[in-house]
Amino acid sequence: MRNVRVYGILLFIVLLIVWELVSGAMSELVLPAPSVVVMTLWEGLTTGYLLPHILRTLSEILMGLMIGSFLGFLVGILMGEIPFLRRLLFPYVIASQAVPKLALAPMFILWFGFGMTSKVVITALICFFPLLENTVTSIQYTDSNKRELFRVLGATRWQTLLQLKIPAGLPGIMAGLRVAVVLAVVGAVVGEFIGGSVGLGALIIASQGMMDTPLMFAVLFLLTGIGMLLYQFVNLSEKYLLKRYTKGKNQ
Amino acid sequence: MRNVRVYGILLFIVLLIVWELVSGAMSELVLPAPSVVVMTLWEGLTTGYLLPHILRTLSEILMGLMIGSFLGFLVGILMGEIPFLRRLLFPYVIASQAVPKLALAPMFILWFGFGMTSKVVITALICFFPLLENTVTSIQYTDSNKRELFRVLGATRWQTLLQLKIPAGLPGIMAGLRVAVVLAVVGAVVGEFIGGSVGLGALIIASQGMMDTPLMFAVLFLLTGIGMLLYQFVNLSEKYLLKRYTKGKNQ
Amino acid sequence: MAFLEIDQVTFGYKRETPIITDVSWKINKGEFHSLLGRSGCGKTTLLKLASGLLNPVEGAVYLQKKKVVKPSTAVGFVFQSPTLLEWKNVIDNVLLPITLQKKPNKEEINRAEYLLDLVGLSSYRSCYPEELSGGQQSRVAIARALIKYPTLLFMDEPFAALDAITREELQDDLLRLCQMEKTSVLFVTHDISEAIYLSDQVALMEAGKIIYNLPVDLPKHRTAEMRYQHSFNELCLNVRQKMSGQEI
Amino acid sequence: MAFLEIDQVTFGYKRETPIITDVSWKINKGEFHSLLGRSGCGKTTLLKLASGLLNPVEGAVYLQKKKVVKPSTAVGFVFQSPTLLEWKNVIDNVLLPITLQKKPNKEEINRAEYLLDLVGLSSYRSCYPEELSGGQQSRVAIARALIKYPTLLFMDEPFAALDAITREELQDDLLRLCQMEKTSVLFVTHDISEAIYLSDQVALMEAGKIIYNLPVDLPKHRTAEMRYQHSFNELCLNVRQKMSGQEI
Amino acid sequence: GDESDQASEEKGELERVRVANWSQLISEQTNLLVDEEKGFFQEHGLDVEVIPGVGGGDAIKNVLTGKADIAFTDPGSLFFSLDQGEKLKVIYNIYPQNVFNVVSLKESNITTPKDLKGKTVGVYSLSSGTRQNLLVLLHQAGLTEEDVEIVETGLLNFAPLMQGQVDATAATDTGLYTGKQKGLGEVNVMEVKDYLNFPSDVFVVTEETYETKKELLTKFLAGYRASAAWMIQSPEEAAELAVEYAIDGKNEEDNLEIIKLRNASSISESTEKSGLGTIDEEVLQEAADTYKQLGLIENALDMSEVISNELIPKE
Ligand SMILES: Nc1ncnc2c1ncn2[C@@H]1O[C@H](COP(=O)(O)OP(=O)(O)OP(=O)(O)O)[C@@H](O)[C@H]1O
Ligand SMILES: Nc1ncnc2c1ncn2[C@@H]1O[C@H](COP(=O)(O)OP(=O)(O)OP(=O)(O)O)[C@@H](O)[C@H]1O
Ligand SMILES: Cc1ncc(C[n+]2csc(CCO)c2C)c(N)n1
Ligand SMILES: [Mg+2]
Ligand SMILES: [Mg+2]
Repeated sequence: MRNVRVYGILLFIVLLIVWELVSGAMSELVLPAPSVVVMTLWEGLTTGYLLPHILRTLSEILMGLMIGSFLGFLVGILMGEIPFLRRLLFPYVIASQAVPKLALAPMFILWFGFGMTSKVVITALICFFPLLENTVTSIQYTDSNKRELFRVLGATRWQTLLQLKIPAGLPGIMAGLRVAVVLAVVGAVVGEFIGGSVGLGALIIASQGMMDTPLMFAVLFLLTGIGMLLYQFVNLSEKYLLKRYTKGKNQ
Repeated sequence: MRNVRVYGILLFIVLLIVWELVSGAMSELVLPAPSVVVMTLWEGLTTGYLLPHILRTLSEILMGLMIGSFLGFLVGILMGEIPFLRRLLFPYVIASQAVPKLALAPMFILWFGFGMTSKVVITALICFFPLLENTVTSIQYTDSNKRELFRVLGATRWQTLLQLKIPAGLPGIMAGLRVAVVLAVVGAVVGEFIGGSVGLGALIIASQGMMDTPLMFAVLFLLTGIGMLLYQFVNLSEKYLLKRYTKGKNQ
Repeated sequence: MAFLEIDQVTFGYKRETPIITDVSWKINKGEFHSLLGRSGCGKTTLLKLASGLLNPVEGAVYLQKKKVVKPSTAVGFVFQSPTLLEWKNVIDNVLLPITLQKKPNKEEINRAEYLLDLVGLSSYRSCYPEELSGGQQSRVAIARALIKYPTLLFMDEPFAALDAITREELQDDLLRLCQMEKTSVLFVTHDISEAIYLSDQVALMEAGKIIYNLPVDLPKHRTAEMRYQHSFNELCLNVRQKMSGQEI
Repeated sequence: MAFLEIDQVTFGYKRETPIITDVSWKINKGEFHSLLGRSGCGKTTLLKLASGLLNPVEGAVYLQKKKVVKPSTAVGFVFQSPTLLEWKNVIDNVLLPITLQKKPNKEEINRAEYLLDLVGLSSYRSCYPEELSGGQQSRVAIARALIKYPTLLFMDEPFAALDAITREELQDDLLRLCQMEKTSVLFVTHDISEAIYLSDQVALMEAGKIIYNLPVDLPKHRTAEMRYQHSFNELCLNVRQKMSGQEI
Repeated sequence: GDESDQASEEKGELERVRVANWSQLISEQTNLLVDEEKGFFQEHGLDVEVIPGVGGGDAIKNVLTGKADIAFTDPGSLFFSLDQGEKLKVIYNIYPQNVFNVVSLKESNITTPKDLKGKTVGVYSLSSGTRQNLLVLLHQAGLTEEDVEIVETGLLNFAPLMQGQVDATAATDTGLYTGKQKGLGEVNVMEVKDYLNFPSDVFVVTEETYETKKELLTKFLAGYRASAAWMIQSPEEAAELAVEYAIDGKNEEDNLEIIKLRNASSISESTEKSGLGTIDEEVLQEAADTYKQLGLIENALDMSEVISNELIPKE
């Protein structure tokens, strides 16, 4: 495993060098050199210029993620448990996902105002689906012997759900959460593309308007960092939660 | 189950009526009445105005979906099987997902031209992740007894993968595909946002420019329809593929 | 009416082929009945019907005069496979029937520990199921079925994975417990002498029907020596011959 | 050197507590050996070590003079639980060891059908595992282990879920097959008479050690009558007493 | 792209010119889109391909990466690129008139830029011309960005105005026309051109293209000027063609009105004097200086180095 880190860093350095070389032959407007981007990033961080934007986007991500994945989990359970609801609601779920949020942005602004709410709503909407789908699937494929056991124990639907279906489906549900967490980053940024003057998304738009590509890339770096942090956080909490599920997992 | 259909249609009608009433009190610019939207849609379909856009977007979706989900599945398998690759590549996977595609428009055009290719690439990129994540997870949690069986049978890694891990992980993988299929719709549209003159995404931008909200909503209706069709298609093929997995599924 | 009454029950997983045809059976309070029969003859299916896990196509099952439509919580069930929850350790698996409803209290935890001790797994209380041997897993499942002082026990080959000695110990323990708590038992086994040793009555199944019914009139208090007595062996042979289709 | 040689093997799932300590054992070509022992004493673990599924911490296992580090394809294994693939029907489950490598040919399909017939499941060839009874599932697993004419068989309580009659039939079939194909077998069971009936040699395990080794010098060709002979019962009693710790 | 390759094969001898547009192919640019029908460029041996984009910055980037030869872009994007050290040339003045405005409802009584103080003003996006021109307008009235609250409203920028979520919104003349069609009532309009009338769009090329492909550019400009003249001459015909060629050309009447507006912004005093496309160095310099004062760009730009009227064919 130490090897991985070494190779990882090596690969990263090689990629940076290739990028540096490629960008040398190109206008900074199109593809800035990584050195320039890192300097811009560093400057933005040390002068505190980026801080309010980061904080804003981060809080939108976290709030949207919390609301969206909670609702996705909840509706996933409802739809997984009640086939009636599944068939009834599924067209609306698909509609909420297949419609590009960017197109609805003006509506969102009208409904939820220019503030954080509309961004949080967009983020939540985007996180919602992977968790929903994975929850529905995961709680449906439970070992039939175990389900029989719970029936024999006279477990109510609620008890079976809580003590069997959810624990047994946890790996799948966590996979959904990992997808959601990364989509949340995009969600918040897309939300900020319209109707925002604070936040990393607004900064991307502003930097595009001023054709300040290095700044834009610095923001993209930041977003990747945020995505990675959140993903790793889910991974760690999964390791903790799923300690006992390693039974089926590769050694 | 017949009941569901009845209630579904009832709910739909109620929603339409509510929408019709709400929109009556609002400018068409903000929220067009569903009747207006449907008429616009009907007109667009019968005059053939929408057809080339639909075809274009549909082919982008299908191509992107095929490439993206195939790659997601493939890389998912590689990353699921080889922890080294997982740890090595995961930062780049996150980066490819956390960065909003819209911000990279000039890059995409630079690398893939302004034709269909860049849209297909964006669609593929977006489909990629849910499938990857679900595949990685699904092929890792295989029943340890079955894995032992395969070891005893002298199965190679490849055989175990093909005949055990993938079949056993199919429900999870299909859940990923269902998410991917719906995201593909958004992906293609977002791809068309970045400089396209054909396709439903381009039409959304144009309709916004014309402030033709009914047209925009007609397009959104179409997108929902496409999303629903694709989702149902995956569902049906899952029913066929997973006939034998119903063991664990609710009766 | 008897404590548990199976009344002309017919059942098939698919409509066309009945697995159980027109089976009737009665178990009185505190009685121990065994079900013998060749593999695939429908023992497990009958047990599931009797417990309400499956519902008969024709006929009905009555528990204390009430028609059984779903499993009752006063019933303990040991499945043919142990079916433990791999995310709970041994003691938590034993306590599962209680934790389903509420936090177990001191007394219930004591009971769980007592039962674990009975099945010889005290030292494994914090192990997880995958760290247990096959026989150990089935013993945990037995302890789990006993935790709530069931008035009726369904046991599907509970001792199949156990060695002769552990098996005999557990047979005696089970008999003692059931007599103490007046538990009625319907017990599936492939071991004829086990059936005779444990039961007040032995039923022999074949192809979905009960073809033979043997009341065992040995002294209620069973002892190890009985196993080697002539009357005991006589009964075993009797069943054995019925099973292989020979007339006595 | 013997066909299979277990040489001073020590193993523990966690480093601290060894489950198998310093076990040595030899099986010659075509010999049938049984392993008896109380539940949890390490029989399954020893079988997994012998087959290469687990690797010993100390010592080594040799198969035909070659050190075993991973399972060989010439070996058949029947696990303690049937472990069938629920997405394949019965015949495909039996054919799995072959379909892993290639499309089965006519001859191999015939073999599968022959084995299914042997275990009495011909009419279930297109059923899926969940439609089988417990005993039927273990019989499918037995057929699967035999499909590739293994030169060495590891069987972990293969007949535990079977009724007395099916069991005896299968015992005879297994003996016949093994003698025909000169298969060596290491067989775990809890049924002492089964061990004696089948084996050339019986090993008794206790707490990770082999504490007793009994060569069975009955005529090579076993018949049903032998089970009731004095010498047979003598051997059974011998093992039984060793197991319960009594000196003879 | 493959499609364009195929297209050029069909047309045989024609020389290909790629124009990077700031938008999709919209009805106000009909003259650029109807070459199949009218042959303005074919006449000069050119096969013009218009590449859609999202904003003037995109157009310039496409030129810088060699994806296109000529950028159809706004002066703001030009200034930003020059500010970053890019070597560019302005070769044609597409719309000498500033088409931007600030619109408010009659009842808000906003008639001069000063009235905007403390108000909420919608812009189309932070990267759009509406914002930059709003800043220019405020600057002329001695106000800064701090004096108003700028919010992004997206493409449907008149909706929040009608709903009262903003007091005023920055738009363009065509946007205002469309808005009025969609039920925008009585409004006050402040036109930016009354304060600083710098061009709305220009053709920009890289210095390299300028040096190496002079002849091609000249031919292109000749073709474009002819097409613009045609659209001024026969707006009705253009409006009809737009139905087929422009993505937003659904309604012929609207097309006509929009084309008329663009026709009006294509001419100015200098174009009357020296022909369509003539670039007025002074206003562009003034605009660049304003951008510097607004802090939008860092460096002082010298427009005389950038502007070239040379390639515009003499009348
Ligand atoms: N995966 C494991 N991790 C830790 N301990 C284990 C594991 N598997 C088995 N053990 C322990 O090793 C000991 C021997 O187990 P093994 O399965 O070999 O017993 P066995 O002789 O086959 O018993 P049985 O007859 O009940 O199947 C047991 O005490 C068990 O608790
Ligand atoms: N879920 C099912 N679907 C269809 N058929 C089934 C199902 N379960 C069992 N069967 C069939 O019903 C018959 C009786 O099965 P059952 O499990 O009751 O047998 P059993 O007497 O318990 O056998 P064993 O001793 O092997 O456990 C078998 O022939 C089996 O194939
Ligand atoms: C007639 C006309 N109307 C609008 C624009 C759009 N626009 C003006 S400035 C700017 C910001 C840079 O992208 C944009 C998008 C234009 N160019 N020409
Ligand atoms: Mg059974
Ligand atoms: Mg074992």
